[in-house]
Amino acid sequence: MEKVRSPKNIFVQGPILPEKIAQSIANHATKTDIGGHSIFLGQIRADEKPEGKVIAIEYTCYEEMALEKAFEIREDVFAKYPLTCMHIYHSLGEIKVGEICLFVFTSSKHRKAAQQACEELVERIKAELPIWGKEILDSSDTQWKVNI
Amino acid sequence: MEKVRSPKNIFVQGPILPEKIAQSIANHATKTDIGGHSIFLGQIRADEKPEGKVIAIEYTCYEEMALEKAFEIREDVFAKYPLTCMHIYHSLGEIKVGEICLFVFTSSKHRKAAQQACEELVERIKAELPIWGKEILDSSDTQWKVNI
Amino acid sequence: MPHYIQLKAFGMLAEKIGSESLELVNPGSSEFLRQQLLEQFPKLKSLTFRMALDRKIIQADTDISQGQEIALLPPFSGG
Amino acid sequence: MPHYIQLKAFGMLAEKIGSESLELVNPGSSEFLRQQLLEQFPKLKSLTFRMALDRKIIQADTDISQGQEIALLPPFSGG
Repeated sequence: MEKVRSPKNIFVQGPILPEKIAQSIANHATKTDIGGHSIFLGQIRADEKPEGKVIAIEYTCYEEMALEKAFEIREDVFAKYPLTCMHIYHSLGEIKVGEICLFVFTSSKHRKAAQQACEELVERIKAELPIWGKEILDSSDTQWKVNI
Repeated sequence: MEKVRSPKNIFVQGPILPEKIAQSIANHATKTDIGGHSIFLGQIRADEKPEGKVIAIEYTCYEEMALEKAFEIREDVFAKYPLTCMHIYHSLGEIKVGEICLFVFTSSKHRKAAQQACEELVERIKAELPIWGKEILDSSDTQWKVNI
Repeated sequence: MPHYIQLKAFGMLAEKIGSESLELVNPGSSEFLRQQLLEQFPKLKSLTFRMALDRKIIQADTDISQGQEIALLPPFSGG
Repeated sequence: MPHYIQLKAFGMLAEKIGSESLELVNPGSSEFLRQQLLEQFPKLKSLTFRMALDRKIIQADTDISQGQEIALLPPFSGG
């Protein structure tokens, strides 16, 4: 019988902590058909803008739509690559420079599937999920982030 | 003045622990020009062979040559991609099924460089480093691993 | 019969409109809605945004029925 | 003048030879060395291996000088 998947929450309030990533990795030690894991982490960068230096990004989202879309992306990527596991976490709220705001984690028997799926997930998350980042500058100014 | 890099030890006795990976990620929080991290982890798989099921792999290496070669690969990849950081760790000794034996970690301002560099490093590590894995089977048989 | 619809606004659009939700008489279609919004909030004219109907992005002019969920989406910037 | 060279052997090759290091009279070049090894250890005939001289893989027949580090390398299987 095929496993039926349902939408999962991908949102985390605040930064994604290294300990959470370690726990997530450790959870896969019992899955002995995995040969490779690919992980992408997005980290807040202290970009220099004419109006000041970025010190944090505040993330908001259209939650219902984002979760529906994330589920659609998950299903597409599971259908396309022979993956054992896939995990997506995105932060909401204020995330400071140097902190992690995105954690994408794929696992497969052979490394290529995990690597390609991870890259594709990151691209699609950035392009298709209704999430917005407001950059908070050291001048107390704010400006809306634009993905390039 | 350009930073001069010298060969680093890439070998770890025993498995690479999730806590070590978390620590390595946490160490990058102060590098505020990083926007993306790409991580690859190799995990020991319980492959079924005609002679029995893999329960561990014992890794040995030609250490002096491996470190020289790893240094050459590092320099090549640093020259090719705009990376902020690069870390490579490979296990030696007996690594059990479900444990991690390879940890490749790249960081860059924009995600593409980290992702491409990470993939290239994994390919080159597997193809060019003089490391050998002996599969230990549940039948007590052993056989030498072949990278495909 | 005229009826009211609920609009959600996000990110920069919520800031420009001054609210994350808005109630207005259903103009009947997404294009009429866009025109009405630009008249009511001239600041939106300089902004790029898309609309979602029941959490799906609208690609062309689409009728809006009573009870549907409408959202104004500035360019995404997650990740 | 004949002199001895030290050979390192790894992985499956060390197993077949029964040792991780070997001392033998320098046959003068990597091809002569290969021939001598296959005669001395017929089990090696069925195996694929490369040689490294001073930690660099040898691509073609190469002279071996006194004091050089020679290694027998079965196919790599790290990662």
